[in-house]
Amino acid sequence: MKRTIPMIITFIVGMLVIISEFVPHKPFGPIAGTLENWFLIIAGFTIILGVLSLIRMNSIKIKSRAENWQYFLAGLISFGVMVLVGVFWGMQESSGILGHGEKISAWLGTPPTKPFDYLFNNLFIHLSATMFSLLAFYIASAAYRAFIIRSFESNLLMITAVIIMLGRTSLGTIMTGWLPPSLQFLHLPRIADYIMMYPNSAAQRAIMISAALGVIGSSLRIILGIERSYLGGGK
Amino acid sequence: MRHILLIASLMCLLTDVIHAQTTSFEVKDYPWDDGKKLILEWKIGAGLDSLRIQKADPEGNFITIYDTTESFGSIVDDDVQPEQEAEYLMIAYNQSTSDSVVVSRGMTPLVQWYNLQKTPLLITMLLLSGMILYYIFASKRGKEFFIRRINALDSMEEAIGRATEKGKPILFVPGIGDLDEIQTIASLTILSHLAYRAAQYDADIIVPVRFSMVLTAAREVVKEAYIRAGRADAYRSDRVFYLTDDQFGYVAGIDGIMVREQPAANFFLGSFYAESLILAETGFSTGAIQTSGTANAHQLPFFIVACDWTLIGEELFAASAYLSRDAQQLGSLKGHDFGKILCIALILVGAVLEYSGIHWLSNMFNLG
Amino acid sequence: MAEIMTIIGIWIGVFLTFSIFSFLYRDNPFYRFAEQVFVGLSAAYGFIYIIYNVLVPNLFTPVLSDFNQNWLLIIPGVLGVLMLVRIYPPAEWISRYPLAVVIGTSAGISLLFYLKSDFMNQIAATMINPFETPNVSAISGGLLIIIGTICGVYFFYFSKRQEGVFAIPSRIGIWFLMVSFGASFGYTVMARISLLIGRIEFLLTDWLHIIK
Amino acid sequence: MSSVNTSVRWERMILYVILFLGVMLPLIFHIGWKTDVSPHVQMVHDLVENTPAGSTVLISFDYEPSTMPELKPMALSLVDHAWQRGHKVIAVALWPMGVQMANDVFQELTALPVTDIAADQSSGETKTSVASDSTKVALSGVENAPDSTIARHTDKKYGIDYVNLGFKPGGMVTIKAMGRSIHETFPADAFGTPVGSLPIMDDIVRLRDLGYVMSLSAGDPGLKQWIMVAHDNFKVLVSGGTTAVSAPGFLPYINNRDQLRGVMGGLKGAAEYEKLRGVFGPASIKMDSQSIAHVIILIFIAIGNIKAYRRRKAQRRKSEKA
Repeated sequence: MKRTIPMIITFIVGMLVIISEFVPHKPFGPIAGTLENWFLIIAGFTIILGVLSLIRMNSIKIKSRAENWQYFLAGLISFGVMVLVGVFWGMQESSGILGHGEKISAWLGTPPTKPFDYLFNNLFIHLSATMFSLLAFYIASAAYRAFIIRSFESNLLMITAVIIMLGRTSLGTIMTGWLPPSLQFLHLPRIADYIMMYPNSAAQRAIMISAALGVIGSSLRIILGIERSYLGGGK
Repeated sequence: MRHILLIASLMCLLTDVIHAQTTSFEVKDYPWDDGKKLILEWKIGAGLDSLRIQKADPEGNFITIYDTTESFGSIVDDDVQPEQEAEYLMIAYNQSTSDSVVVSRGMTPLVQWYNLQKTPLLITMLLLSGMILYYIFASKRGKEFFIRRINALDSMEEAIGRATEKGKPILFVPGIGDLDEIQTIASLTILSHLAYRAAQYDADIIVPVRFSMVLTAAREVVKEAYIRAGRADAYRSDRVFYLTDDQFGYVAGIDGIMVREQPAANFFLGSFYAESLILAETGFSTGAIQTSGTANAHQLPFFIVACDWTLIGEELFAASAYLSRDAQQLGSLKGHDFGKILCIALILVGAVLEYSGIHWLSNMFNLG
Repeated sequence: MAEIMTIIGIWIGVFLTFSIFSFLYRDNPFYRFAEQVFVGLSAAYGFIYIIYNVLVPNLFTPVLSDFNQNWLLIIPGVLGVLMLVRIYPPAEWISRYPLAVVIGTSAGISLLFYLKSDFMNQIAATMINPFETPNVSAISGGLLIIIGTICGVYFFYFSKRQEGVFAIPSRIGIWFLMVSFGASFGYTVMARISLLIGRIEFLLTDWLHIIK
Repeated sequence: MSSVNTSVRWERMILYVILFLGVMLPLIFHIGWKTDVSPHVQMVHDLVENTPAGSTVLISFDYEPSTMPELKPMALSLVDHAWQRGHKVIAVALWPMGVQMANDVFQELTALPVTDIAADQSSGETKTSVASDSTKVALSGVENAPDSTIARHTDKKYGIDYVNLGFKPGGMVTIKAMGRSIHETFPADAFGTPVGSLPIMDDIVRLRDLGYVMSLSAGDPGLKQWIMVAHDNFKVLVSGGTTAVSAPGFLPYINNRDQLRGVMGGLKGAAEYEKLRGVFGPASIKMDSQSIAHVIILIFIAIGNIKAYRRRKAQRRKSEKA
């Protein structure tokens, strides 16, 4: 009951999707589309679980005065404020339970900005973009640390990376742009393009094909109920 | 004026009658399809040299969809709605004399029970699935399959051991994909194995997740692993928790966990994007043993550069079979290998055929 | 007032930008604060977003405005609610029903899509005749594609000990993979630097007004 | 592997500071290095160039603020080019924040504040738009500002020349639904106006009716899903731009199946597109910073190797002595 029925459901649903690919006739044809829409709605409800988990985690830490509990309080407050202004005045063009909040929006910016969008534009965007931009530093330090001449394979990785780095900016053009037409194939941007287009494509394709087999096999096992760890235990 | 018009139209009618005897226009249903195609066939009679086919749009205005001077032929209209009548006008005319014949036809495309065009897909699917199933059942019957060493996986146990020795937690990140991503499910299967080991060793395992549905599944997996290890009492649901749906918010949170909880072993397995290097570099700076794996090819270089062990592409899917040595999963893996041999053979045969100017095989596989 | 709020907004942005950057040096109170604010805000954003952009237009509006046409949507609605019974541990197992629907759908769709796009289409794209053009680089490239793809796929062949002759294609496959990884790495450097450019642009333009 | 020690940390800090300065300075003092155009960007350009005027095209904004530096210049170029060629542009988003990204681009190109896009709608419905007329007048006056390098299209009307249909979650699923009916998938635009009342949507029923689909994609769902569904299932021409990081992954799709009609990768791709159009735009300016940063990283790789070589030599000497 706890595990067998879900397995049967998975089987039926999975088979229906596959059958609908080949059987366009009603009732099969539209089934996949319907199920796809259902996925969105179920996933939409589930976010409540995540939110509850987040609130619970933070509350526990604050209540027990765990190390760094003040920061979790800040997190909880940020969450609460953003949810409240979103519920009250909505976001962008969606209205909240108190309407659009024209007054407060006009107060927050020109053009008028809803509180939710104000938080989004001035806090969220910067946090997100800065977090992402840390990668510029990390990629530099990773290259510095790891691109050391060692084995043949690691040298291949390093040399290709250097060629592409040169070839993909104005540098490559400057360094090899003077080459006579007969040696044009040594032009760095050209070498970079060649690597990207052929050996790189081949390897990417190999990874895609074999990973696709992995996905096909896993999907098949899931549909047939062989792979069921995600359902947990119990009968 | 009126007389001239009358005579002109009478003449038109007369020529119509003459030409119509030989001019024909038929609309047929495209056989074995999903009701999205119709076949239009025409023949232009004597004295006429051009043809225009018009089709009614939803408002009923006729719009030209085809122009030709060929005297007979057929086209496929693949722009029709299943079980909704499509109306056509064929206008056959003579460019110099402006004689014309107009024929109107309507047809409702039928939706059949089988889409013949998808046969290559069906055959490939049945062949692959059949082989995978064959090997699964062979394996179940006791046939043993060899599986070559995958170093990254051998090191996992060691990593857990190290974490236990140091009394530090293990961090498991199941990627940033939702449950509709098979990589995420493959990752959870590995988590099942790792959580089982962690439970046995009494090591603390932390699983922050990005999506609520993954949270649900991950909790099931970890809980079940603890029960299986006979340590149901040690399971703590608050160690499997949701951070946020946002990609970089999630990463910021995990970074915080890595620098504060100082896990001794990090596992980044699943679908990863730009965050791969942020996670791997931060993990490196805390000195943890890092095992990573993803099928997203463009993130692999960062894992390879910054982690101790990396599962490349399909190795991620092979991992659960490798770790559990479960007969059915090993059989399935053997089935994938059959797919690889099939793929290599097809590419070779296909390339040779292409070289010889024969294109049917590549066309058959081209579904795009 | 609006101008002041805009300026305050920029200063908050600058503060948070530097707080996150400070993590490069080491973990510190500023980063901890920014991190938790980030997690909180983004979770709230996702939550509010889903309500306004998924649940309202895809479920509530259609069901409430035209029940007869959309009554079927009650089913995913109920399944969604069943997902929530996890809050009450003894009934946790009920959530496996909606989970089963979700995973069954994903598995079916993934199987078909990967079979088509990443398996069959990629194989078809590799069935090429390298000698179609007289261009040396295209011929060598075409051959590399065929050899690289075959050896790369062979590298992932698990059920055979890759020794002796059998190790050769696998080895070549690794070379191709390594070249590809190097290429991705080199290529990515660009993208990452552009992100930093974007951040510095914000600091120089919106905050310091040094550049336009 | 032990925790990174102090000297290594200082080394890293120096690298970080130099990198920061190396990126910042060229933004203030332009250098003006030139770029080569790669065939893949040429393909994207040709697709837009050769699509007949009057076609309706779709641009999917599948990115968020974090990848704006790379993808926004592409979006600006694409919309600008499409409008110049007389295409009508439908914007959709597979990422929640893509809606704002699209508004942002339209706003910049039409010189209208975002909230006025809604007010500008020809549908004439009463809307609770929060825009005031004064801002509209003030901002529409900045057309052809002397410092701008991309044309201003103040004549473009919302609902006729362009529309922002907003975000739908679901990725592949959503695209599949659009293949059947865009009207059913997006019953209303991003501002809540029924799609049926927008003139631009009159001739457009489903993906097949579009001239081409472009995805500006920062990950999944994005360009890959558009290829898999819009091209593979519905045979629409698909092209687009991605972050530099994902671009190599898309090259296999540029094949004789025409799964993908060219791709712009990162800032370089955007700069190349600007070059093809003869524009010195935002991407071209940033390319200099980019090149300097690459030099810095290459120098550091060299230093790293010299250090490693010395260390190895020292170790060898030590073991010889021992």
